[in-house]
Amino acid sequence: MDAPDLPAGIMPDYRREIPAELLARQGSWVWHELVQPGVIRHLAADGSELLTVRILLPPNGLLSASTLRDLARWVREYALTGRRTSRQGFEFVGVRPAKLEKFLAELQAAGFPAGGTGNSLHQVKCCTSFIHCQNAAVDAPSIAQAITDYFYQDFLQQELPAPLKISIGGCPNQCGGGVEADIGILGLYDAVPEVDEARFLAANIDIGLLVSWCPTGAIRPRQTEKGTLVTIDVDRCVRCTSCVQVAPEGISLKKKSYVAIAAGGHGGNSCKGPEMAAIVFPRVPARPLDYSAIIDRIEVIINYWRRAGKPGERLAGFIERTGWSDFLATIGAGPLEELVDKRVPQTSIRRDLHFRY
Amino acid sequence: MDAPDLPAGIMPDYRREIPAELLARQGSWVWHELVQPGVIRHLAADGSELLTVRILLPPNGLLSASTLRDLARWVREYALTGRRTSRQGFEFVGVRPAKLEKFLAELQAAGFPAGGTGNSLHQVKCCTSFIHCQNAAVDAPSIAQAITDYFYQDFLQQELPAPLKISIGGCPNQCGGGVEADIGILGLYDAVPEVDEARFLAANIDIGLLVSWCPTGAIRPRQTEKGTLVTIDVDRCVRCTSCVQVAPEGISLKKKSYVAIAAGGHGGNSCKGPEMAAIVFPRVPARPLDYSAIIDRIEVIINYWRRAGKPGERLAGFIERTGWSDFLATIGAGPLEELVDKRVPQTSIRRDLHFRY
Amino acid sequence: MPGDSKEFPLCRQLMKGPSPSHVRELSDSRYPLAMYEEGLATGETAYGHGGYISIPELPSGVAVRNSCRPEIIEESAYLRILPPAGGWLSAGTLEKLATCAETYGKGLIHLTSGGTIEIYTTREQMVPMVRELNTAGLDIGSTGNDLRCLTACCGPARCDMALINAPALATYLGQRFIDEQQYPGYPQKVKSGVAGCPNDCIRAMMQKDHSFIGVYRDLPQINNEVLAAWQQAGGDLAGLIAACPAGALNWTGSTLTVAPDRCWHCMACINFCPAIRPGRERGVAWVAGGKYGHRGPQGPMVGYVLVPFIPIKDDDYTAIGDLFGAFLELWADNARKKERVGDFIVRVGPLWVLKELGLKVEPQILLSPKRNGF
Amino acid sequence: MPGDSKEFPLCRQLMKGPSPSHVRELSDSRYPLAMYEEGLATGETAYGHGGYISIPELPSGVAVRNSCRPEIIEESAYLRILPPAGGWLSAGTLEKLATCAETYGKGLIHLTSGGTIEIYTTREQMVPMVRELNTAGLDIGSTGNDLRCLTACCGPARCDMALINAPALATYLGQRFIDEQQYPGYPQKVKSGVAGCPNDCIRAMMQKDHSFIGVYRDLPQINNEVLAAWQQAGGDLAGLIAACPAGALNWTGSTLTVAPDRCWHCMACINFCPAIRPGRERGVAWVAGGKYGHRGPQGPMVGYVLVPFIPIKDDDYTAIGDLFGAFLELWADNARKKERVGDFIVRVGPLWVLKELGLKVEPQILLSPKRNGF
Repeated sequence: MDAPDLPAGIMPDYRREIPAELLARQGSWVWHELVQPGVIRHLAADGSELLTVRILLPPNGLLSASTLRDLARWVREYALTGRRTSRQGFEFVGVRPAKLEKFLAELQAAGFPAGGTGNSLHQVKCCTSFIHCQNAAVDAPSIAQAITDYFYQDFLQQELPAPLKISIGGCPNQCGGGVEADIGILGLYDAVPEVDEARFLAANIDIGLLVSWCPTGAIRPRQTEKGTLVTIDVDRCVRCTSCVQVAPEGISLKKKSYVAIAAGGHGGNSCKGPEMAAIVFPRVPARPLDYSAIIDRIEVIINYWRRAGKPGERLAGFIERTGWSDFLATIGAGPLEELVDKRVPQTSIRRDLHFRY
Repeated sequence: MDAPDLPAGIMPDYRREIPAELLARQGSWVWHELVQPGVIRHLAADGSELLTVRILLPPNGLLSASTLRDLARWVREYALTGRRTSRQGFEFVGVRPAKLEKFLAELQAAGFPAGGTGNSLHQVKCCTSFIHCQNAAVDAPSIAQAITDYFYQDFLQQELPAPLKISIGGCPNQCGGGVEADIGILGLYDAVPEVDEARFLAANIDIGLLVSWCPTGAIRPRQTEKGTLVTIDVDRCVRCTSCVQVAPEGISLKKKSYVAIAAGGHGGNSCKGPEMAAIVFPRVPARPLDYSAIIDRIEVIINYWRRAGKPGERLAGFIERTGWSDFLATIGAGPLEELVDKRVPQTSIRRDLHFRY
Repeated sequence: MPGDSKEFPLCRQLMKGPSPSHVRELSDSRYPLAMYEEGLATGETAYGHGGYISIPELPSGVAVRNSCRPEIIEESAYLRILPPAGGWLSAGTLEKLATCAETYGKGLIHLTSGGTIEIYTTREQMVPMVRELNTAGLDIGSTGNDLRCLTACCGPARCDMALINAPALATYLGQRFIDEQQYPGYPQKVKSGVAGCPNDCIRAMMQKDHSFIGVYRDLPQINNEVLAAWQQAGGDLAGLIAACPAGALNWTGSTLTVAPDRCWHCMACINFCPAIRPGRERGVAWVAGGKYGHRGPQGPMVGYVLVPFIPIKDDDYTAIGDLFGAFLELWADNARKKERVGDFIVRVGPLWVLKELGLKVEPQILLSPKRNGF
Repeated sequence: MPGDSKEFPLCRQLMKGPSPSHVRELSDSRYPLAMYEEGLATGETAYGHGGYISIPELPSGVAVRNSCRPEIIEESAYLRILPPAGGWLSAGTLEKLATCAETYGKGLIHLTSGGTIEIYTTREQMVPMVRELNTAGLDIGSTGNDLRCLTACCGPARCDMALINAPALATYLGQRFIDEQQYPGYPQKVKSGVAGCPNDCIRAMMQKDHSFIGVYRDLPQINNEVLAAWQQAGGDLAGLIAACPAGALNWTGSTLTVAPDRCWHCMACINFCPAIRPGRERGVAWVAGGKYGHRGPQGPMVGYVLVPFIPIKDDDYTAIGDLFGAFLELWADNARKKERVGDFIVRVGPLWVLKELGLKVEPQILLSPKRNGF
C-alpha cells in the first residue's frame, strides 16, 4: 500500500469537534435521565449537568447546505457542540439550560422538532435508494417519510412501552439496517435474475466469484460450445441479486419489487445477545408512494405491543415473553410457510416441544 | 414390498406380556414415589399401589440363558411381569409388597442388586463393541464395567443431586448413545482413513455415495488414467469413518483409538429442550483395560456437581446455571481448542458478550 | 470359562468387580470368549465387516459378523427379534427366549441399546429358531435399510405421566408396517419411536429418525385440595413455582393457577407435584430427523418438530399411521442412497416435507421466523 | 423546486407531511430532483451501475453513480469523507461542510447510514474540494475494497456508560491504518467499529466486519448509599433485581450484592440504576464477522467473539492496533475474492483465525463446547 507521490492521509481528530471544557469532563458522567422528549440530562458525580437536545432530521441524513448552516448556528447560539447519531438524527450537546425553552421553540418553528428519545419512536434510519443508488429495489427514504409522518406523535412523546427503532434497507445489501431494528423493512426483488447469454459471453465475467458469491449455490457453471455460461436454479435462488452485482453485464433483473417487514431485532447484551429481526410479513407491496400496506402492518405491530407490552419491554423482549406463536397469530403474520428458513441451518423450526397455543 | 411366498410377519403384542390385572389398571396411576433405591411405588387415585423393583444388569444387556431364567423365576415368584428399560436395565413390575424385603435380599445375593433409580447413577448404557461388532474403536462394555464397579455405591444409593446417566458408544455410530447422556463417552479413531488405490479400483465402489456420506466434504473424486479414485483431505476429515463403512474394500483405517468425554446432554422438554452432550475432554486414552484416565475425569465431573449442584439439578442444568467457562475451568477440560466446532455452523463460539470469569 | 486360570486374563479381570459382569454372562454361555479376549488384548475388535444375509424362508433380521480370527470362529451369525413395545417381557417370554438361545443359539441373549433382542447363532439354526419364536408370537426383522427399532416407553400400564398409550401406538404401527420392518426397501435404515409424554424418557426426539411424542394442548389440571395436602406434607411450593421454565405458575396466596399464555405444555410442574395432572386434550407431536450417529452431512442431531399436535381420540391411530406411511414413502422416493431422515429433512427443508404431505405450518413449530430476507 | 406546481408531483407529495422532509432538502440544493421523481414514478431507480473512479492526486473516496436518464444528468459523482469518530460535528465543521458542498458540490450533504459523509459533485470539482477539506482537517476514503466506515459511539465526553474511550480508539486505529482507509487493497470492504460498552448502541457486533466493544472484567460496583437514596426517590428495587438476565443480584434486606459466579458482565443493572456503576477493570472484546447484507454464503450475521477481554491501560491502544492489523492482513492473505470477514471466518473457522494469530481460545468465548465428536 505505498502511494509515495500522494500526501499523507488525514484521520479527523474527534477532539477538534469538542470544546475543551467538554473534553475536560470526559468520563465524569455517572448517570443520565430524560427531562422531556428530546432532552437528555447527563449528571456528574459532583452534581453538574450536561443537557443534550436530540432532533429529528429528514430521512437518510440528507441536508442542504442551508440546513447545515442552521445546525451550526444553533450549536453556536445554544450548545457546546453537535453530533450526528448512528440513526441519522442530530444532537446538540451542552445546551445552556437557561436557553432550553427558547431553543426548543426555535427548533419546533424551524421544522426540526426535538424528540426521539426514551420510550418514543426514534429517528427512522434508512438508505439512499432512488435518490442516489443503483441497487435499490424500493425507495427507503419515502417509506421513512411516510412512516415518520404517520407516527409523528410517537416521535414527539415518550408513551410507548420502550424505545422503538425502525430501519429500512432498500435492497438486500441492507445498508439501511432493516435486518436489525425493532421493526425492519427490507426491500426485495420479486424476479429471479436472468442470464443474457450473448452479453454474458461477450463480457469478461469472473465465474468463480459469481458462483462463490451466491449464498445458496443456485448458480452453476455450464460449459457450452460458445464458452462457459451459468444457469440459475429458480428454486434455490433467494433473489439476493449478488450475481447481478458481480456480473451486471450478463445478468439482469426485472425490477419488480416488494418489501418484507421484520420484527424483534435487538442489539446490546443485556438480554439474549444481539439478534437480527425476524420476518413477519414476507411480502408487502411498496409501490411509491402508496405505502398504506406497510403502515397498516407496522401499526398492527405497534398497537399490539402498546396494548400488551410491559413498561420498559422492548419489542423483542415482549415477543420473547409472549411467544412467537401468539405474536404471529395476533398480528396476522404470514403466510407462515414464507417465514421458514429456506437455507441450512434451518434454525427457524423448533426442536423442542415448547408449544404455546 | 411383496413377498407372497412368505408367511405374514408378526409384530409382538405388548399386551401379552402384561397380566390382565395390570392391563386393566392402564391409565389409573396418578403419582409415583421412590421408596428406597431401586424401588418405585406408583399410586392410583383410589389409593392402590404398584411396586417396581429396578435392578442392575451386566453391561450391554448381555444375558446368559440361565440369567434369563433367573429373571423369569423372579417374575413368577415376586411380581406381575418384567420389562427391560431403555437403558438396558431390568424392572420387575407389580412386586408383592409382602415379599419385597425377601426379594431384594435374594437379588442382592444373586449379584443383581436393586438400584439405579432417582438421584443415583443409573444403569450405564453401552454398545456391544469388541464382543460382537466390527465398527468399535474402543470397547464400551468393559469401560461400562469399570465405571459401574468404581461408582458402584452411587448406583445403590440416591445421594447425588439428581439422576446421573452415563452412556458409551464405541464408535462414531454412537449406538450406545454417548452423545446424549449426562456424561457420555464416545469411542473415536485417531487416524485418517487411507485409500488403497489398487484395491479401491478393483472394487466396485459407489463413489457418489462415498462423497455424499462424508459429513465435511473431505472426500473428493479424482480422475486418474486407471479410473476414478478419491482423495481424503486430512484437514477436513473428522474421522467419522463413514467412508470405511461405504467402501471397506478400498478404504481402511489404522485402528488407533481414544475416547472423548462429553457432558450435559439432556432430553425431555422441561428445561431447554433436548440437547446433545458437549465434549469436555476431547482425547482420553482408552486402552483395554486401563480406564483410569476415563474414570478420573468422570470422577472430577461428578465430584464438582455433587459438591456444587443444587438438589434436583441435573448436570446440564447445573452447567447452565454456573456457566460453561466455570465448568470447563473447574474440571480442567480441554484443550479448549479441541472443543470448538470444526464444521459450519460453528455454534460453539459465542456471538454475545455474556462472559463469566 | 476354562479352568486354566492363565487363560483369558483380561476377561477374568472383568469379573472381579462388585457389579454384574457381562463376562460372567458370556462365560456362562457358548459365546467364543477368545474373540473378546483377542479384542481386549489387541485393542481392536476381532470382528470384521459383515452384513445382512439372505436365508430362504426368512425375512430380514438375520445377519452375520465376519471374523478376523477364523481359527476361533468362522463367523458369528445372529437373529434380531422385534421386541414387544414398551420393553415388556413376561416370565413366559423370558423363558422362551432362553430356550431358543440355548436350543438354537449360543445360549446368550442380547438386549440391544437400540431396543431389539438379538440371539447369536449359526446360519443353520436360524430357520428352526424363527419357527419356534413365531409360535411364541415373536418374529425377526429390523436389519438393513428397513423400519428399525420401533420402540416405546412403558406406557400407562405402569407410568403416571403417560399422555397416550405409547406401546399401543407403537404396536399398531409395527403391525401395520410389518412388511417395512421385515423387507428392506428404503434408502437407509429408519428408526422409530413413540414416547408417552414430553419427558421423552426413551429419547425418541434425539435417537429416532421418526417419532411421535405424547402431548397435551389444554392446560395442566391443578387440584387445589391435593395441593394443600401436599404442602402440609412438606411439599415445596416455591420450588414448584420456580420449576416452571415458562414462569407460568401463579400463587394467589390460596390457589395456584397456570397462565394460559405462558404455559408451554411441558411436564415440569406435573413431574414436581402430585396435585398437578396433565391436560385432557391429548395427542402426539410428530418429530423427524433425530440421530446419534456421526454419519451424513449433519452428524448427530435432534429431530425437527413437523406437526405440534395430532389429536388421538378413542385409541384410533389410523390418521397417525397414514402420516407415518406417507412420510416414509416421501422419504423413500426422494432420499439419496443411504440418506438418513435427518440429513434428508435438512437438505430438502422441513417446509418441503410438509408441503408435499399437504400439511400446513402450524405457528407452534416456529422457534422464530427466519432472521433474513431470503 | 420549480414554481410550476404540476412538476414533480410525487416529490411534492413528500413535502406535505408534518415531519422534516428529505425532498425539501433536495429541492433546497442543486440535486437533480427529476432523477428522484423518475425513480418514484417508475418504481425503479434512475441510477445505474457505477463505481469507484480514479482521480489523479486523490485516494479512494471518489466515486460515481451512472445515470439511466442522461438527459437529466450524465452521471453523479460524489466524495466520501472520513467522519470524525463518535459522530461529533462542531459548528465549524458543519459550516465547512456546507461551504464545500455549496462551492464545489450540489449544495447537499449526506450523513450516510454507514457513518460517513458524502457530498455529491462532479469529477472536476473533486480535487479542489478535497484540498479545502484537507485544510479543515478532513479527508476522503472509505470506498472500494478498503477499511470502511470506521465509526464509534459518542464516548465518555457525553456518555455515562462508556467503559473505554471509543472515539479515541477509533481515531487511533483510523490514523494508524489511514492507508488502508484510502487505498483499496483488500479482497472486499471491511467495516469497523468501536463501541464503548456492551450496550453496543452503534450495533457494531451486527453491522461491522470487525469491531471492538468496551467490556469490564471485575464486578459492577454497587454504592449502597446511592441505592438507598434511589429507593427513597421511588427506585424499583424488585424491577432492578428482575432486570438482571443472569439472576446475579441478591438483596439481603439491607444491601445489594452481585454474585461473582453468576454475573455475565452486561449492562442491565448499570442501565437500570444510578447506584450501580461498571467495574473498573476495563478493556475490549474483539468481535469479527458482523454484516447486514444478504451477500455471500452466510448472508446477514452477528459477529463471533474471538477474544473476550483485551485490557486497556493508560489509553495505550498499541496492542489493539497490532491485533487489528494482524487480523486484516490474515484475512487479506487468505480470503477469497470479495469474501466478507463473516463468510471468511465461517469458512476457515474462528479457531483457525486464533491459531494463526497466535491467540488462545479463552473459555468465555465458548457458548458451549461442540456437541459432536467430530
